[in-house]
Amino acid sequence: MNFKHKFVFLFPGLFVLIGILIFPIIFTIRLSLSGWNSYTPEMNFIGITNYIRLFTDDPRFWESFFRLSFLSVTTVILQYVIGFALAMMVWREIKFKRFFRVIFLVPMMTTPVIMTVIWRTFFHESLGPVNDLLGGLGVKPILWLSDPVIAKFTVIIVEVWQWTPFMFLLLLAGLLSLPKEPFLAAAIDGASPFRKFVYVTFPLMAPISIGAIIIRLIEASKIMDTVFVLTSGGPGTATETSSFYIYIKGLREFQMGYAATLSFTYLVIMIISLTIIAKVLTKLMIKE
Amino acid sequence: MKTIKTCVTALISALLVFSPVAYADKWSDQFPHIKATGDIPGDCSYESMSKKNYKGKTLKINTHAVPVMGEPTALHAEQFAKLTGAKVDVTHTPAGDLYAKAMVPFQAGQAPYDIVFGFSNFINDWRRYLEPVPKKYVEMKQMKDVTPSHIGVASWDGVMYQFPVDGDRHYLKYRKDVIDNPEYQKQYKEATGKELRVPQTWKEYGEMAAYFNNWDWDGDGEKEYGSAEVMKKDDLMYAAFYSRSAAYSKNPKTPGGFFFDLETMKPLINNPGFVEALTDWVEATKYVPPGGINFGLGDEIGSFGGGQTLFSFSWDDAFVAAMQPDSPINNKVGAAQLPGAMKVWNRKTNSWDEGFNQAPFFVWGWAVGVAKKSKEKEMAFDYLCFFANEANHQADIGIGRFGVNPFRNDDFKVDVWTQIGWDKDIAQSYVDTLAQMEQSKNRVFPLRVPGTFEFNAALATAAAKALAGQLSPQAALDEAAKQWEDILNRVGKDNVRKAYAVGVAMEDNKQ
Amino acid sequence: MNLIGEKISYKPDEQFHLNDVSFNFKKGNLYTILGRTLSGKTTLLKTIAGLLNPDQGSISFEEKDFIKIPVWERNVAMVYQQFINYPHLNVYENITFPLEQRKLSPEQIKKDVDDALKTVGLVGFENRKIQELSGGQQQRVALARSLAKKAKILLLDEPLVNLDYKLREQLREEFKRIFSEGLSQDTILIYSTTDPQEVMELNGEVIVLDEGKVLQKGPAKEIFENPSNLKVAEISNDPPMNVLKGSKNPKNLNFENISLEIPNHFKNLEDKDYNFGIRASEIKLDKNGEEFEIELAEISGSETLLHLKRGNSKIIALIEEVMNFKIHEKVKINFNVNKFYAFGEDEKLVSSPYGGTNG
Amino acid sequence: MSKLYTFLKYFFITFWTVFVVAPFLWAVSTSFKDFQSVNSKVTYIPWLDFEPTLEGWRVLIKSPAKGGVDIVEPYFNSIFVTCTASLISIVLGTLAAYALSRFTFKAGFVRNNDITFFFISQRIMPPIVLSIPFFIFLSTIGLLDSLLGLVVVYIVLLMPIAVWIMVDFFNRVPKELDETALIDGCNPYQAFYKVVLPNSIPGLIVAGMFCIIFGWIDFFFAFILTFTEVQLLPVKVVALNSSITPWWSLSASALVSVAPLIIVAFIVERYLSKGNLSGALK
Repeated sequence: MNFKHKFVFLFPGLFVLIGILIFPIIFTIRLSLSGWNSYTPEMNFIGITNYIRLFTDDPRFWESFFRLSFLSVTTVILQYVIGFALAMMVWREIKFKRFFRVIFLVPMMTTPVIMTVIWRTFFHESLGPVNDLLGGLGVKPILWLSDPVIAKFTVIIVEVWQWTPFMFLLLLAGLLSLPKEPFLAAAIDGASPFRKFVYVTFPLMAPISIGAIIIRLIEASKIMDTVFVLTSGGPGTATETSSFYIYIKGLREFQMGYAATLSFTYLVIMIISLTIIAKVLTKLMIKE
Repeated sequence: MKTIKTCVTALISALLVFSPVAYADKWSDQFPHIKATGDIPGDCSYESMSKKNYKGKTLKINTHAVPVMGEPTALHAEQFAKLTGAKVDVTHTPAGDLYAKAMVPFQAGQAPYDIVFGFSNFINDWRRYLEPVPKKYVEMKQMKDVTPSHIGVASWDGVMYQFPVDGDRHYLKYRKDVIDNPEYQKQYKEATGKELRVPQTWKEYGEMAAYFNNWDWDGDGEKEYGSAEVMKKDDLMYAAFYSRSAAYSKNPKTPGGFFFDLETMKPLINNPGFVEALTDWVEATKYVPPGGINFGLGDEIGSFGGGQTLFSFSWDDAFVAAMQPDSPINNKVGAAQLPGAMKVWNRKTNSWDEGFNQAPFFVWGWAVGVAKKSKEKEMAFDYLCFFANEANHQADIGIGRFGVNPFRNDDFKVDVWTQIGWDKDIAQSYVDTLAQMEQSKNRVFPLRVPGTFEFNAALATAAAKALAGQLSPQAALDEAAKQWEDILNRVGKDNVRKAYAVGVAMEDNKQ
Repeated sequence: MNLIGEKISYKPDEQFHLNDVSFNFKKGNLYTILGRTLSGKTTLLKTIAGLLNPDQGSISFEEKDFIKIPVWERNVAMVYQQFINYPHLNVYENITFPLEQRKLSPEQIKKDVDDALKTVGLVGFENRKIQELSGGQQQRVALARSLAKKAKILLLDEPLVNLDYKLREQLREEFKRIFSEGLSQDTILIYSTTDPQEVMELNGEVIVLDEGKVLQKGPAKEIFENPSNLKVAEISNDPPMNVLKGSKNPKNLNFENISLEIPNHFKNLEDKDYNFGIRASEIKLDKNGEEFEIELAEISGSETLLHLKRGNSKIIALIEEVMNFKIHEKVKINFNVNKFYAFGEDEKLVSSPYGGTNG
Repeated sequence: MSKLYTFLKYFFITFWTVFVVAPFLWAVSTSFKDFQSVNSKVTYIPWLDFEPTLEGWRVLIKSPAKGGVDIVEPYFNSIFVTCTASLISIVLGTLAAYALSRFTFKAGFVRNNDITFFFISQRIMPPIVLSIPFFIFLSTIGLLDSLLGLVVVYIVLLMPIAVWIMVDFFNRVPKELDETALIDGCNPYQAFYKVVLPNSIPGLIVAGMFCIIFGWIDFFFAFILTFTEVQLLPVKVVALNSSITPWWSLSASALVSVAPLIIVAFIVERYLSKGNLSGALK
């Protein structure tokens, strides 16, 4: 179908989005070429000085970027595995199916920044319940937030808690939409549950999985609220992610020009790498 | 909802204005907040304010989260609205974002707030957007009572930009019931061969904290720990570091800068004095409560105020929290100046000067200013003046969660504190501590230069790495110093020097 | 007053979906479009409906440029191979939908819908939901909707393909009845299918389409008897016509070391290499016949399909009884040589048992 | 084997349920505590472990002048902004998604997929990247510190979600359905609202729920772009994070802020169990 009416459908949304975004994007690019900071709040032009600084003299940004990659990839993989497992378990008949489904969905309905405040008290090393209960079992206090390595995993735990439901929802919806025939065929062939999963369920779920993983990667790469509240990027810089680093440079230290440079670079890297990841995943998971 | 509230407020204030009855202290009846003192006559007293009419006008204020500073702001706003008929909108913002919340609109040429609360070290970045305090207010009686160091903190090159409503400094808090306990004194002497006393140096502080760490020394069935400190990066932790560094690095023999050498503008933060302090601090991670390495100010206050640790040093809050009537350690705490050191680095001779050295740190505190672009400046200053009037101030300083701390000579009187239920000797130690700090000639003032945030953040990041064991103290501070140089180059050495000179002059007692 | 298409081409990507298609459809007639899957049948129907605009060529109807008229004003009706109905409406509402769209009077609508329901045999199903119907019933609803509209052009795109065998047979019979009694003389009916048998039974004018090109046009009988080339011969037969590469010499026909007598209608053929064609049904088991090896034996209904091989040639034979064969078993068969077709090396028809030749 | 599997299955489900619920239970417990019960030692059960107080909950409706936070107005603001922005995003996003699913767009190297990616890619930007430009933008058009301004910004946040879900949904609605409508005399707009929309209700509901979720949980934009006139719930709650953090009222307000979205969880689950969601997500 091809009518001129197609533009009437597309353009309102497209132009509203572009209309709202065009200024911010141009502004960001322009800002990235300026030395705007708290003491010289001017849109002066300093060329690519900021970019040179970023690429030659800012290991902290790149460290934060790799940390972000580690955190987001790890959390998304965990969310995928757990989400898939949960979805498989409440896919078919099981007692209290609806109850469990609702329970599993609840965390994604909560505001991360608020829930993380709760998590912070939860993992509080001396006043939180986790260490207290573990202490009851004779486990020494674990430094959930203050050990550089463990803190990363605490962030992961909170992220997994918050967003596994999202993965669970997408995958369960996918499972429920699968055609029944392949499963009947597998049942007739007497395939074991494991083989059924490997040869029927998983391949059928591949396209849905890729969509879910990409969307989650997009969202996970923004990981910010959790770090913001839970650890402030600490201890040291152990949990500092790109967006948090941009936040520090921009709104804490007020190096607006440089923050814009970081933002723009980050955006370009993210778009490129997500496109590549999408392509690679498609190749890996969908066998023709 | 909002309109109803406004109507009611307007109605009440109308009733007030036209009320023919006048009795002895009508104000404390209507405003129970000041019932201890009643209205105290002055330029901004309840009486004076009730004569103003700001009906139909709106005052917008951004302040800190409730309760610290946020609650008094809102409380006085409500009172102010009642008295003058104005409408006062108050928003509350977490501490870390107060700067950005005001700075973003400032830089965009906006003034969504007439009054912005922040910290005194924002002054250099904020001052070009703030209205200097008018002469009328500077010369008021209530302002004359403010101590010179707090006038200095609120001013820039002799011009007052911030209206003093709070005074801040770091000092030592300790558990009196432990330090003064003869049993423990004996026990400690046997174990270490040293006296158990209010620690005079950071080394003593560390030894005692380590000894009283990780066992139940107050018999409540829970373990207690040595010290609660602000170690969480970016949560004001750099201030804690400067407090620990002052004794080792602020040498009265070498004026001309604590953070930088004013002549060369070379960062001093990686000299042996600072390294020694950071080494102590890394050692301190062994005697803080579990998770103490990630404590923010709130955790510190909660931890010490809740009776979990022996020591703590930072703002007044933890002390006042501990002294609240419902606190388990009410009247069991003592205050003292920050510990000193038995040696201090001399950067002229490039060697340690032996001998006792002590240097109080006049850390930044709450500060508040009126936006230049505000359309209601007169009302805004009247509000601030009312906020800090004698009656309000006296009532506020006694309420721990308010975070309003002494900054007037009148506050350094013992009976102000005994009135609200403090033991006399504790009140005495508190008042003495504050007064000694005011009198000290070897003080350190916070860094107030262009790029303050960047400098402090770079230092905090480096220090946090050292605390987390990612870097050695020397390497961490070298990294910070290198970043300071970069920032200096970006901001311009001369810009920083000019601004820093203002603070150094205060430190060197030239003002 | 006809529906005339001229040189229609449609090429949305690398490949032609329609390639230089021309037609002239007259009112009151039934046209069938025969072609394999993806041969362009649906594209052609959608182009006529107005859902696709051709890149080249023109369509006119009642002397008007049809391409300029948007689909919703063309007054066509279409039934898809998927059972497309409006899931949010019940059966009755589904059928009234196009009529209400045309703002007919309620009485008229009621009458038309009742007629249509009667025609397709769904009286009593008015208030059913679409999801509650079987596939065949859903397709009847779709057909009823198309009929009730009384559209001037009625397009049916493989309407039976998604039904099971029995239903297909049954509906096909009904279609014949519906088309003869339910349609006015004003209507052009265009029916696309992959099934040669359907084409024969509907017995209309046929267009054979392959890769977007028209291969042959003509009455069904003509297409069946005289396929203009090998492709048509394959498409218009199920199973496809067998092709045997061979040659004619003055004495006999030769292929795969088999020699057959020359049938009468080949007498005048030049002696050279040919592609011989023979329908599966014209091959019989015969103990005195030629030996072939069985590759596969399929039983369908009361018939058996034998896939046979000899040398480089593979053929299919249709045996009209159910028999069990072993794979790789050798069988002997006999060709009904009087039903042989001869196609040239250019694949064009040279001689047919029904007397037709190409050019 | 299967017994072990069943055991593991129920073990895992139980474990996860406990994990999901634990912070809420902790928050409920904490919301009844006071400074002492929080700071002296770890306590769990009211009356048994500590003396419960309703202070944390009372704070929510008290005025700040009395140490409260008064979340009533922010609560309604949040509901208004979230719902309005979701509605607009759904309307615009659904139209655009329909166009992208049904029609072919070509402009230079740009194809339908690229346009879809453009929509979805808006989600890649961390809020921090956009917050300052949005501030300048809204102040230029005079919408700073207004509900409308937030709605404008939230559209950018939510429309990609609507487009993403609805494109997938429409791709699963056979396009022959709208073609039939066109053939039956509907123009494209009529075909859309008379036929496509009534059959897209599950997709619309799911997209709507997602928009509401992602609108409701935003903190950053609400934080940067509002001052005194308008405050949203998350900002108000986080503003409790003072240097003396009142864990109790924080917990109470967190629970209150989570509550309305539990309804969303039920709606999503309902459509999920009906199997209707299948079309909505790929």
